[in-house]
Formats: sequence, C-alpha cells, structure tokens
Amino acid sequence: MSEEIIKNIIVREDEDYIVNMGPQHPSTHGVLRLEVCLHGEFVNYLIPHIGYIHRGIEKMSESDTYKQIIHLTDRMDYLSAHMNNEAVCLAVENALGIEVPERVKYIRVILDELTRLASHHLWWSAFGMDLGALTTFFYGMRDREKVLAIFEESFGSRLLHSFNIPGGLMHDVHPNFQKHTMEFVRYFRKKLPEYKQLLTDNIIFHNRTKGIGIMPCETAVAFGVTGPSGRGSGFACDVRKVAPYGVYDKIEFKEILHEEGDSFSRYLVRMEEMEESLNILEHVVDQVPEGDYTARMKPIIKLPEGEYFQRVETARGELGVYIVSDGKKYPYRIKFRSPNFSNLFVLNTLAKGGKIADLVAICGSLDLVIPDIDR
Amino acid sequence: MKNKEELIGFLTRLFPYATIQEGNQYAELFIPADKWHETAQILKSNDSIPFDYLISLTAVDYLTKFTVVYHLESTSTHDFIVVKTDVENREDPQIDTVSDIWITAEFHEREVYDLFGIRFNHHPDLRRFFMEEDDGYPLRKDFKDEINIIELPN
Amino acid sequence: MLLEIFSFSTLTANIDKSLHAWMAPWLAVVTELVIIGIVFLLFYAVLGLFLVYLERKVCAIIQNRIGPNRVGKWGLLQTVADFIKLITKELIPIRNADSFLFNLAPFIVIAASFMAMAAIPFAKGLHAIDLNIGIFYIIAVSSLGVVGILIAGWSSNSKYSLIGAMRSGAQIVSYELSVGLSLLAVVVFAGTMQLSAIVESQANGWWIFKGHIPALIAFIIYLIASTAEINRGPFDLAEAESELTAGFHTEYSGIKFAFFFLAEYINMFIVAAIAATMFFGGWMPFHIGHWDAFNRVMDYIPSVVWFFGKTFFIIYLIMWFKWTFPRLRIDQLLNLEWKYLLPLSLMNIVIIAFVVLMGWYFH
Amino acid sequence: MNSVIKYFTSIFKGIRSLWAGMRVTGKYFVSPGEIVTEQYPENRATLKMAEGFKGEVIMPHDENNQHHCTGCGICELNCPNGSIEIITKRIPNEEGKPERVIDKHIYHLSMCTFCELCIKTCPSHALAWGQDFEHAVYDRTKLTKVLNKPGSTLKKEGALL
Repeated sequence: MSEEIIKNIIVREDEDYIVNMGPQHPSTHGVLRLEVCLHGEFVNYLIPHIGYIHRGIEKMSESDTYKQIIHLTDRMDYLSAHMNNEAVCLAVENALGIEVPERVKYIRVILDELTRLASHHLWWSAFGMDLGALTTFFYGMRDREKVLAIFEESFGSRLLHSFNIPGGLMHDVHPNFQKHTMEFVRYFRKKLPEYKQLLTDNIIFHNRTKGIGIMPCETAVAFGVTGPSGRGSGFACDVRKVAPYGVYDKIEFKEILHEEGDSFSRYLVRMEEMEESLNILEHVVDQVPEGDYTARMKPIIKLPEGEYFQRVETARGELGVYIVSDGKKYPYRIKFRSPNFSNLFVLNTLAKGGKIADLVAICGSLDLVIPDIDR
Repeated sequence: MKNKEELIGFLTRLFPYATIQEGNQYAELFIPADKWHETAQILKSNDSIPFDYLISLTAVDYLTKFTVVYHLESTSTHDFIVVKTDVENREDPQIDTVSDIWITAEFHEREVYDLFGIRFNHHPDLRRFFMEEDDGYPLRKDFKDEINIIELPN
Repeated sequence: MLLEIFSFSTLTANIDKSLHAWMAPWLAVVTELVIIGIVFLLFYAVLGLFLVYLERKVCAIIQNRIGPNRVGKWGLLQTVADFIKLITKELIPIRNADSFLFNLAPFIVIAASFMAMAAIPFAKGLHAIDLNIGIFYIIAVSSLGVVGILIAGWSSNSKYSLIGAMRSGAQIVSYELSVGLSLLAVVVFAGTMQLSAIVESQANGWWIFKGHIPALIAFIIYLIASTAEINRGPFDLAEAESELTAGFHTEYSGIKFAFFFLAEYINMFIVAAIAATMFFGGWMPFHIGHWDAFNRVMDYIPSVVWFFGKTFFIIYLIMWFKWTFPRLRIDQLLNLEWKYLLPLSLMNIVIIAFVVLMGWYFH
Repeated sequence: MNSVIKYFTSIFKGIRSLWAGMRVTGKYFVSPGEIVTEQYPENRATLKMAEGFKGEVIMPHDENNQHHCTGCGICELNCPNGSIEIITKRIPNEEGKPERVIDKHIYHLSMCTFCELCIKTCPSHALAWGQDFEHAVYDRTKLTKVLNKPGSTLKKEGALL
C-alpha cells in the first residue's frame, strides 16, 4: 500500500521550466518558497523550500523557564496562539499533577474556540482572495475584528496574547467577556449565511475547488496531515475527540468529517467547524463557574525528571509538545510537532499534474502558516 | 483502545528484543538501532494494532548519545506509543530511515539531520532544510555560536 | 424630434466654418485634427483617473470601507496623486529584456484603446469620426491591444509575464468571437454598422427592449465576453495576482505600468460605451413608443447625460462582477467560451435573423 | 435530449448561484452598514484602548513622585528577552545604614515581547501596562526608556497600586 502512496518522488531535468513561487509571492501567505516545475500550465513537480524565518524556538526554549517558553509558542502559529500556549501549559500541569480550577478549563475552551473562529475567518478571507474573490477578504476580516476586540478587551493584545501560564491564566478575564462572546456568537450566526452565498455556493468556486488536489485518507495518514485538512479526507484526527483535554470530554460536539478529500471538502470542513465552534461557544459560555483563575503554583516551576508529550488541536491540526526534563527549571529538550510542517509536504503529491491555478487552490485549502513550519 | 498493561503485553510478545518501559504517560519502547527498520515495518503493518500515523519524530542529545524518539498512533485503535532508538556514535551518527514506511518521516528526518546531524541511511533526499552544509548542528548541546546566541545571565 | 439645442453638431459645424473662413482648407483640417487630438488626450487622462477612483470607491463601499478619503475632498484627488507618484517613479530597466519591444508594448496597448475611442458617439453630433462601419472598426481596433500584451509578456524575460501573456492571448482570441456575434445581433436588428445610425434606430425604444429575449441574451453574452476581453473581473487570468503576481506587467514600473493600468480602465469604458450604444440607445433618451408627452420630457435631459449615465451603469455592473466572484481557471475560461457562450450566441443570431425576418420585434 | 436539458439547467443553476453572490455584495453597496475601517489619525481623540491594553510597560508614580519599585530585580530575572535592566545604588537611610534603592529601571521597548511576566511577578506591583501604542521613532535608542522618573523615591507605606 505504501508504495502507491509515495508519489513524492521528484525527477529533475535540465530543461524544466522552473517558476519560483515565493519567498515573496501573494499566494504563499508568508516566506515560503515553492520551486514549481511547469509544463505549460501544468505542474510537473514542486519542491518546498523552508527556513526563511527559522528562529530556533526549540533552542531558545532550552534556556528559558517554563513560564518564559509560553510567549515563544505564540509566535509559532500566530493564528492559534492560544492553543499553542495551552499545549505547553497542559504539558507542565500534567507533569506536575496539578488540577487547574474548573473556571480555567472552561475559559480555555472558550478561548480555544474563539481563536479557532478567528483563524478560520482569516483562512476564509485569504482563501477567497487566493481564488480572486477579493471581497471575501474584507468580510472575513470584518468578522474576525469582533473576535479580536474580545481578545483585546480581556488580554490587552489581539494576536499574541500570552494569556495562559502553567496552572491557569495570567489574570482573570474582563467582566464583559461572556456577554461579548455571546454577542459575537449571535452576530456571526447572522453573517455565516453570507459566506455561503458569496463563496460556498458559487459555481465558479465549485469549479475551482471540486475534485482539485484529491488526498485519499491513506495519504493523509501517511503524510500526517491533520486538522481540517486531514478531516477533509476522512481522517478522524481531532485531538479534542481522540485525546480530550480541558473540558472537551464534557462537551458534546461533532467531529466534522468529509470523505472526498478535495479542496472543496477541506473548505467545507472548516466552514462547518466554524458553525460547530459557535455551537460549543453557545453551550459553554454560560457554564463558566466562578472561582480562581489560577491554581497555586510555586514561583519557580521544576518538572520532575522524565518525558512528557501533550497533544492539542490547533486551528490547523495536531500540535504536539514533547518535553524532556532533567529536573531543572529549564527543559532539557523541547520539541514542537507543528501541524503545518506535516501539512506542507503533502503539497507535491496533491499539486502534481494539476494546473498552476489549482496549486493556489490547494495551497489555500491546506491553510499553511509559515512561522509554524519553520519554528 | 487498550490500556497500558495490555499494550505493553502486546508489544512484549511482538518484540522480544525490545526493552519496554511503562513511561509516565505512554508505553515506551526501546529498540536497538540495528533492528529499528524491521521493527518499524512490523509496527506499521501488524494486523491487530497498526501504528500507521507517525505523529512526531525527533531526537534528543544526551551528550553521550543521541536518542531518536518516535511518537506513533494507530488511527484505527487510537493506541499511542513512544519508540526510542539510541544512536551511540556521536561523531558520525547514523540510523536507518523510516521514510519508506511513514512518508512524513522523510521531512521530519531531514529536520533532525539539519538540527542534530544524524544521518538517516537510505533517505531519498537528505539535504539540509534551514542551514548551509557546514553550519554545524544547532540543537546539539555542545553547539557554540558566539555571534548569534547571547547567553543571558540567569 | 430631439431638441436641437442639445445637439453638438451646430457647435462643431460653427467651429469648422470659422476655421475655414481664415485658413487654407488643409490647414483647417490639420488644426481640427490637433484640437480633436488634444481634447481626446485630456478626456482620456481625466477619464482614466476618474475610473480608477470610481473603482476604488465602489469596491470600498461593497467591502464596508470608505475608500480613498485623504487627498482632496472625498479623496477625489487620490488618483491624481497616484499618477504623480507613478510618473516620478524610476523606470527599472530589466536585464536580458528585449528593451525595444519592452518599451514599445505599453504604447501599443494604449494606442489600441485610444483608436477605439474615436468612433464612439458621445452625444448627439459629438463624434470624432462617423464611420459607416463603425462597430466593425471598433471590434477590429480594440483587439489590437492583445498584441501589446503579448509583446509585453514576451519581452520582459520573466516567466510569470510569459504565462500571463499566453493566457491573455488565448483568452482574447476566443472571446473576440462572442463579442462580435453578440454585437452582430444588434447589427441585424438595426440593419447598419454605422454607430450614429444604430443610435438613431433606437429613437422609439432601445434595442434591449425592442429586441426583447434575443437582445437580452445577446447583451448578457456581450457583457460576459467583453469583461473577459478586457482582462477584468472574474476573468483577470492574465494578471491573476495570486498565481502570477501581476502577470504580463510584472516587470513594468513607473509610467509604463501606468499606461497598462490606464489602458485597462479605458478599455472598460469603451466596452461599456459600446454596450450602451448598441443595446441602450447610446445618447438617445428613454422613449416609449407613442407616449409623446413622456418622450418630450425625456428629451430635456441632455444627450451627454444619457450617454454617460448608461455607460457608467454598465461600468458599475462590470465592477460589481469583479468584486463578487472568484477567478476562473484558464481551461474553465475557454470552456465557458467554446461550450457555452459561442453556441448560445450562434443560436441567438439564428433566432434574431428569424425574428427580424418575421418582424417579431417592436418597431 | 437529456443532455440538452442538463446543459441548460447547468446554465441556469450557475447563473442563480452567481446572482446569490451578487445579491450579497449588492446589498452592501446600497446599504453599506457599518464602516469597519478605522480613521486612524483623525479618531485619536476618541480612540480609547482597553484597560489592560499592552502598549508598553510603565511604572506608575503618584503625585509625590513616588513609586513602588524596590529594585529587587525579579522582573529582570523573569524577562525572557533581557529587555529590563535594573541599576541600583546604595544610599544611607535614617539610621545611617546603606540601603539599596533603585537608580535606574531601564526598559528596552525594542526587545519587549509583551509577555506580561515582569508585571505579573513583581512582588510590590510597581509595574503596569501603559496604553500608549504610538511607538514609532526615528532613532532606535529612543526606545530605551528609564521607567522611574528623575528624583522619584520609593513609596514605603500606603496601599499597593
């Protein structure tokens, strides 16, 4: 089986018509360079070149305390900053055996879903723009702005809010947090049908995405493609279901799965995930109990010797944090298994044989965030 | 999903040469480096718990040796194990690639090669990702770079 | 029937007469040509700047924004400022580019759009030249622009440019057919190719109403095909910025880029003006059959207003498309033309010929 | 015949889906609703940042030019980027013994990543967030700030800020 899946073999020839998409190119959404070999309009093969913004977060973390690592994780996948923070916090909390207060768990879930929504807003905006529908960009940004306003009110920053600390939250949320979240849910429920009319039902959009970049489930598993991109191929990889954390085991929600595995089903998964996030928010926002916003923690956190692995579901897939501790206040080794790193390399398999315009549609539907690839 | 004891029992039966630890979270499997490739094949293709999803592949530098760590999950049964192999030779570390078993390993291995300098035998395209060929291997513990790494007094 | 005070023919005739009074005939003709040239040049520049401004405002309103609002009242001078910026910018020379063709290409594009302007009747009697094959001339001339685009793409020695130019070539060559056939519909109705005569033929009702269903189909086909022909809206494959950065004008900078930009907007105006002339009666006011009182009131609105009103309505339609739809792929674009638009317009021509033969349209 | 019907229905379905999209944008064209963009320099007067907005780290001083910073250096230790430097001096107190007080609390805004650890860990709550966000300067050295005002002293009694 595996031989069939491996289509990643690249044969270079001297007369290849190579087009470099990136490091600065509108559709790569960052400093990613794709060496694309074209045959007319068709893509022969494609080699991703990464590392343009490699910052060595893993190396830096080896000389930072666990509290200080948090703010570095923000800068990996900046669109799911909260989930990245949460991964490290959960790893530390599990290692120390700390039970965080219920309030923290609920607020973390709300923030998870809000971050996911904001991230999917940006993805929707950018995906539409990749395909040439420029108005989607502004509609998506308009709605994302509402989420960011909630963030700004509670955490003081809009994108990189290092709001989690091991043991709980940095400080309590704003008193209006729940009210504004509810307002946003009501607002966005009204706006979601517009998304459907503008892009989801559009015939041009269907033509551009249906049957494009088909990724069978085996390919998704073999390449480790997780998150909405993997679930678009029917790969049930939602960490919230597989290995629940926080209060996700107490909440009822659907894991969105589509079997087709093309760009359109990846699109649909994200659209339905937005709806599901709204459902979760609606369900959870009133249940937040009163209480402390942090557990009692020692000022200097030292993990017991050993190895810890924590998985969380970010907006783009499974983030794994692997900590090796030697009992000091710094981790001996920390590794972030970033979802985008795995998601990127399936691109060659998907785009091969398609047109250059399909490459844009596939790249957009995988929803890559480049700093997460490089770390 | 099996519990940890069942899983360990299953793995012991499957790999008698392996050292199996309980680990503080997941079952941990130590495989000798020379047996790693065949073990990986069995892990992927056995019928009862096929570990077909390689979540993460990384290495740890213990100054005397490297340990390559694989986190594996079975998508059908959702069992999760950690597999480790030691690479003793620190001067010229080598280990067999598993990119023919889990394709995603191809890129994770390239990353590990880039950052640790562990060579993966039979890897289809072992080039450096982030750095030039003679830049050194930054995630090794003895890596020194006076210009770019500023040691903070702590 | 029309109020003569709004006719520009008296004005132009007077100018002509006074020039001839104290000049040799050849000198008078040359002077007239120069005047027309200058007037057109000014009109071209102002129109281009205004259309860019209009586009930015329209898309801003659609996107819940304000749009340009810093330079001048409501940002009216924004495009003027942009233009000043563009003419003062460095013209970056491209290594290994064919510099002669590289510099020539923007002029070909702009000349093609300039020539097409000559035949458009802007108002009653306001015509640079009233050719008896006016519509044929416009179709012929406006497709010259693709030569400039192909030259630009080839000569700039960039892979993106070349792909963009090739796409543009394939696109314009195929969409020419539908544009021609859908305009032919009106020619069949009116029985002439002279633009002024076509406008006159709509004195008692515009062709879009008089020709009912076949004319409506022809209009829709024309709108789609002409949008494709000017590389706009959902058909902007030649400069698809998410795939080809900027397509054929990737390597251009400064005023040479501005020429492409300007030509694109003027082409949009020309396309809209032709649609207005052929389907919506050009400068002809809105008349309904024998409602003389109503028609009389309509006549009081100057013909220039009618012409520009209709043109800008169609320009708005084209902008509306552009800011709503995703872009097509190149094979889908050609599919749309060869599998949908062309058969439909051919069928439509046959229907129209039949309708005209039987007289089943409003006279 | 079947394929002909399919051909025409596909055209009509396509046109209908396109019209649905155009209705959305058209609706916003005729009734723009709220304008979402900020008119930045003009709305400076009304632009009020949220209470906890992370603009920059400041050290609040009261009306007597007194602050709470004891110069213990915990913020310096906790800062992941080394953006805080504390320079202390020793001055004799009332009893004549030399006492460590803060001389300069240097804050490098250019290196700050707004992680809030200095503010969170300060035992005497001497630091806080400032709401100023207009940090653009022509000279990078201007981003290095001294947080304690000249001549300020330590406030020993009274409620914590």
